[in-house]
Amino acid sequence: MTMKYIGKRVQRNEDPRLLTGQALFVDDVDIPGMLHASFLRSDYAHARLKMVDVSAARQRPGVVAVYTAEDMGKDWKPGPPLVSPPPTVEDVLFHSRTQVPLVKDKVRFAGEPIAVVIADSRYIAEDALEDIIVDLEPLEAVWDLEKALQPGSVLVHDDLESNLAAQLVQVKGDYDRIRAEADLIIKRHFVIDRGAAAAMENRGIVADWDAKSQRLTVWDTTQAPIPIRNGLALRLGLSEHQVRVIAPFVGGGFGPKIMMFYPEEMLIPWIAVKLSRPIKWIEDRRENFYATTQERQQIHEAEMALTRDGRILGIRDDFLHDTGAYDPYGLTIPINTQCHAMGAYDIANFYSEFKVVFTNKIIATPVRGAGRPQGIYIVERLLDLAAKELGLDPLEIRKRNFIPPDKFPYEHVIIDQAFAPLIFDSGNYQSALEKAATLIGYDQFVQEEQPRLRLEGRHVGIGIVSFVETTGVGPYEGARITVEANGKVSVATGVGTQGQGHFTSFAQIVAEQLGVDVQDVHLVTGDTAEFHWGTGTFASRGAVVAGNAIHASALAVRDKILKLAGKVLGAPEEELELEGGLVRVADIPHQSISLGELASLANPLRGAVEPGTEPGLEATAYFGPKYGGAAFGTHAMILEVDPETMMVEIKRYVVVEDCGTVINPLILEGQIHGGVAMGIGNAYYEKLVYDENAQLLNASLADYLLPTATEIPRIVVAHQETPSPLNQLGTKGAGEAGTIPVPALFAQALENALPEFNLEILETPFSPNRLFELLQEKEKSR
Amino acid sequence: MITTIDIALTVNNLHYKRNVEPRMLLSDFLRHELGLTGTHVGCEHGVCGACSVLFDGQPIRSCLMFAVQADGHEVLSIEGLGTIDNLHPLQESFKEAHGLQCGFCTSGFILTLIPFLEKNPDPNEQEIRQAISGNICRCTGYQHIVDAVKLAAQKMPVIKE
Amino acid sequence: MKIEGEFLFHSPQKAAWEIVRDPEVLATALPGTKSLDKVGENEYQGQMNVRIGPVAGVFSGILVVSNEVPPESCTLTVEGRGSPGFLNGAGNVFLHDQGDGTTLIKYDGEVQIGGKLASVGQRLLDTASKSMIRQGLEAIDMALQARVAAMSDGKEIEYTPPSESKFIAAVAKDMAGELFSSSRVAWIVIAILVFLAVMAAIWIRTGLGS
Amino acid sequence: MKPAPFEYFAPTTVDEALNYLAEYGYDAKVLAGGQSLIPMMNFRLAKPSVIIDINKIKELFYIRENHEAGGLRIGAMARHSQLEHDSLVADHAPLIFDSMPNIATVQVRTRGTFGGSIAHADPSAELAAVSVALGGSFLLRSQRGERWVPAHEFFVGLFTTVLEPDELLIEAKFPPLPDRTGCAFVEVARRPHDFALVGAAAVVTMDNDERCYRAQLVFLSVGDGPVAAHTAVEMLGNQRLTPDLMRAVAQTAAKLDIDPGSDIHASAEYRRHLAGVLAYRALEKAYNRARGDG
Repeated sequence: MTMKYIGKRVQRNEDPRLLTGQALFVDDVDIPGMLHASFLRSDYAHARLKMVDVSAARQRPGVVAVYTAEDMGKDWKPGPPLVSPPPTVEDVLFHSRTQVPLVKDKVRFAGEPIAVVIADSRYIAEDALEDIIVDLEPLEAVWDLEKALQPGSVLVHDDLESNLAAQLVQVKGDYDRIRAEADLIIKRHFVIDRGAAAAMENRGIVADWDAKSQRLTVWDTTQAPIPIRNGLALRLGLSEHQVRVIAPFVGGGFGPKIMMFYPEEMLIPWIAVKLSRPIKWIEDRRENFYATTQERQQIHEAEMALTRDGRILGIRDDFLHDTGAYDPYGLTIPINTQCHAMGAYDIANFYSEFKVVFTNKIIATPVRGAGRPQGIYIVERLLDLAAKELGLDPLEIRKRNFIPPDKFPYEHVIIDQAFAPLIFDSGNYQSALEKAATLIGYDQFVQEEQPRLRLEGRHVGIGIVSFVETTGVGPYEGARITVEANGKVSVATGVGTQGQGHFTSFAQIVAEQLGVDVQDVHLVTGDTAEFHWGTGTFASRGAVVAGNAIHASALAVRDKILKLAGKVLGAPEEELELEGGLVRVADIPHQSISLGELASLANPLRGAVEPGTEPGLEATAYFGPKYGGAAFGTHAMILEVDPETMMVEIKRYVVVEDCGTVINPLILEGQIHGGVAMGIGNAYYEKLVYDENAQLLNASLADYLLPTATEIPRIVVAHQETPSPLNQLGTKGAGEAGTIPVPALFAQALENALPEFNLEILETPFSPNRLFELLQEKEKSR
Repeated sequence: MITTIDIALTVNNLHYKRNVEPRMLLSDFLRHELGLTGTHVGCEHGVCGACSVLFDGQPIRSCLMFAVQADGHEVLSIEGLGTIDNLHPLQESFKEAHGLQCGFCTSGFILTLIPFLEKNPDPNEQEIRQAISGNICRCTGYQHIVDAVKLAAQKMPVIKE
Repeated sequence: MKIEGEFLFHSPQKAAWEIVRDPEVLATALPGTKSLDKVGENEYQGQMNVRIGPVAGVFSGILVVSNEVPPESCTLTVEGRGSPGFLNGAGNVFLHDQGDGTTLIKYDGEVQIGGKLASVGQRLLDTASKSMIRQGLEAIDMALQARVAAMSDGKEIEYTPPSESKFIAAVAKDMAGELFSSSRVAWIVIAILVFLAVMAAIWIRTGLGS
Repeated sequence: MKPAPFEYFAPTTVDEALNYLAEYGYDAKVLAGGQSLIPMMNFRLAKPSVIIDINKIKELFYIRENHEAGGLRIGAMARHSQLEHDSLVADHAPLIFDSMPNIATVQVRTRGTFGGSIAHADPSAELAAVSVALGGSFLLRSQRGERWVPAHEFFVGLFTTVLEPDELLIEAKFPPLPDRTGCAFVEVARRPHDFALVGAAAVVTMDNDERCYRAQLVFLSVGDGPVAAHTAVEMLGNQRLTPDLMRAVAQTAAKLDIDPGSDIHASAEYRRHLAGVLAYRALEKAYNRARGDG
């Protein structure tokens, strides 16, 4: 079927507002009488709170209130768990310990809030923080994942026997048996470190309690406004209809903005009700490093068993996952890691066991990629090392192991993050790899360019890596579509948007069915007053789950339009077509009626609506996927390293992406570019450095290095479309894909650039300093 | 007792007189005193570039200036460029090339690029990347921003004529 | 952060011991010290003004002396706090009589630094702490020499510590100089010095121009 | 991240500024470009009780030829954005010109000033190292009088200079470069606008016999201020600059002349290694330029 709007490079509806400074972000909310909050946060990562004295702060002119845990009385409660452990797995061990609004007895990570000041301005609130006297008795910090699990380790949660937060084994086939038969075992220790999502907009929340109407309005930089509303209502003892949560324009999410409840998210509305005053809290950049969740730290002991011709027999992966001080997000990240540690390959035997560890670090919750980059790193690195060992080309070893196109849907036996069986719905991995190899000029580079440049003394290397990404998980999303009397179409959905272009891609889906201009589809998202069923934007699910809900709802509206128009125009429905905002009889162009007129007819002021029908051209529909679709692709890069300075420059970058049906290639490419840029950060620039006291040592953008335009190369993106059989649109998610394979790719290319050193890169993020150290070790061992 | 100072300045061609505390950052002044919330604050230590505005025609970080220092000077913020119905060609190019996603960093990029394009009407890719290296974007990977600048460079002379 | 090193005091072991062991005496030698009070048998509490370039603040600290083996060694534990962060340290100090009227002081210890200082001041921390420790020790050595001279004359001790500004300048000057082997004295010195050091480290890239 | 309160003065003449400095001394901070000071204030690491803003002192904004002695004079408030586009700077102090693109970002260069950078004395400051390498000197003035201080004596340590609390940096002057002189500035940073992991500035003057008549090699980011490689540079005296000699000089500089610290971006060992690499690159480039090849 040819499509008119879907698949087109449509410019975005939301841009004019954003481009002129007219889009509302949370910090732009200004309400008369609004007060400002600032938090006193612990400098220590682990300490007993002995005393807080806020009396001087309360005396400061301009300070309206100061709260500590004690002041909250019985309203002080730890936050609810966001995701529970999988009920479908036997023997899962899981200790749920969730974040607290303000520290009561013990500080568990540096940055945990101890007190909050409410004042006339943020300036004064910060002044008052300096008036607060806190007596903290420092405790030894739990920092090292391996040491944390040793008997006798200091405990993050004193009521537990150890720092083990959770443990889960997933098995496919019989790895031990196959291991004994293997020709080659590649076994390595991998260390993956933490990074920050670092959205350009920090978090923020404004809460306004209208005592007269008994309604609470909250503007929140959340990726999940509906669950926030429901949770706030529950916590504050209000009906859900008394609470309205608006996620207006949000300046980037990347995962952490779905954590809930952050202490501030609970406290600010609570205080607004207490004081009957609007309260604003805007996280500053330093706080963002301490108060917003992070991800990625894992330590893997992984091995791959192969035949001598490079066929993978099985993988075993034992790993530790750092959840930080609390584990509100359940097992999502480590399960994702498990689900991606077999990559795009047909692997019959798999054993994966993880232990989740409590440490005195900031809570870990998904950051773009959410455990997937770690899994892909493991499998792709093991494969590279095996290829070297077997003298195989990296392309060849991958081709020998891909899941072939005729094996889909491919069942993995283990479960995914949504606790559903891990099934890859559709794919054509080899063609993506070949396309990427062609685009980057793999053969020519290896055969001609690289040898020539090496003769000139230049160190250039190439890498090529395949990946899969499970996307678009449930539970469900919904949407309501209404054709208005002016002929325009309004769409309400709950997911919220942080730059993914939903205002446009969703409009395209509607336009496709209703034959209206994309610009005439007005989308409201992220406002619980408009639509209040659903979860949020995460796990690369917006376009899949909300997209298909919108599609279903558009089909239902289309149906209503056709029925009514058929009557009005006196023509059979199948002869009607929707185009240009009109319904017309095919081949008789003048016999038509506009959607606006039809909408008026569907909502008459007089007369009677037929029994069993609904007024208006409106429909609400929901979509919940059985399981998520598996997007996939191949990335390739060429880089050059200066082995004197250790500086690396990426020269060429190619992405072949397959996320099923493409709704808007322009937006998709943007998602991929951004993902790759973040992946390059993960690979080479962005590492959160903690010391042995669990102190974060680079909590500023001066020391936490976000790539800028000079570090990111031009990225060539090619699309391949293998539609998902799981939904009508055939879409799979794409939001995280760009990020996932980059660290593995970077490692491969860098090793390839320095053949004389026979480097093995088994860690990420990497850095020039680490390259220097590794090269020094090589020199010494020579 | 907090002392305040009278200042008079021009923002987006409008004259303002205000009385401010010396410590108020120019970024906060624009956003919260003048209600020009199109200037965004991303780091307040001069790295991210989101708060960039033009100060006497040159790009600056508005988080690294006090409002009192703007006394007698001229500021251009994003609100002073194009309007929703009449975008500046550079804004138009950002839209066409999909040079923005969440849009939070965008005004900083656009304002930084205005004087750059005036000085460099036909920039190459490397020059563009250099020019925007003081602005961080977490969404786009910069490529579509670079494309937007190239597009704008083609458009702007036409507009000037 | 590990700190270790050595430094030569131009005084006999006993005099060196006295100053190391007696924080009150020590306080007189260190510029910026606002107060130092004995609060227990081996416990002292003090406040110090610290300033490096634009960074300035008041820090308060507790010093505990233990494992004393006069006049040879002791263990010093320090806990310091100020608005930009905190510092905890524990270390051992050894005084070796060189037999020529000088005393070699050796120190080793572990310092934990946290808060703002640690989180945004990494760039120059190492550099700064080296410099500060050395300068602190030099200040003490000067005080020691003054004490020794005064005592041998049977006079009152007349020693004025360098002014805060001189000290800071001196501290800063150190670095590029000859290879040094700093030394270690009382932990309060080290502790507070490192504190300073870290403050100094604070820096944020934006460029220049103050 | 909002600054603590302070008292604010914006003098319009140097004399007025000196009055304030005399009155407030240590309690005051001079606000030049503010691109280092204000972030520190936003973090509340710096909380000066008085700010003396010298941005309204018109007499400090200039870049001039030094008509009496030759060379260049730069007013304390000359902004980076002026320096990077000024042909006088390019002609008379090409080393300054070369180093400019390495300094921060375009927005920071709009505000940042020559004098501010010098007085702030960050060990990673390009202009500090370059000033030492060029044999520049600084004019300091207070109500007590004024004095010229050579750059190599001006920087005494981390964020610390010989400036007394009542003194203001007024001007920098740079002597003319002799014929057959080449300059080069190189640095390595994670991102181009970041603080350098290490940087090196070299100035080489050749005599008519193709031997080195005079040379300077100054590092940044390897100590608590700009660090001149005295020991290494002595090896160049009256020598022909062969690649082997330059390599040996670079290695000596890295080994003996510096004592770099470690931080989260680079260990002391890596910095030392980089210093050796960059010293060679700077010398080679400067030498080639001195011979008119570069």
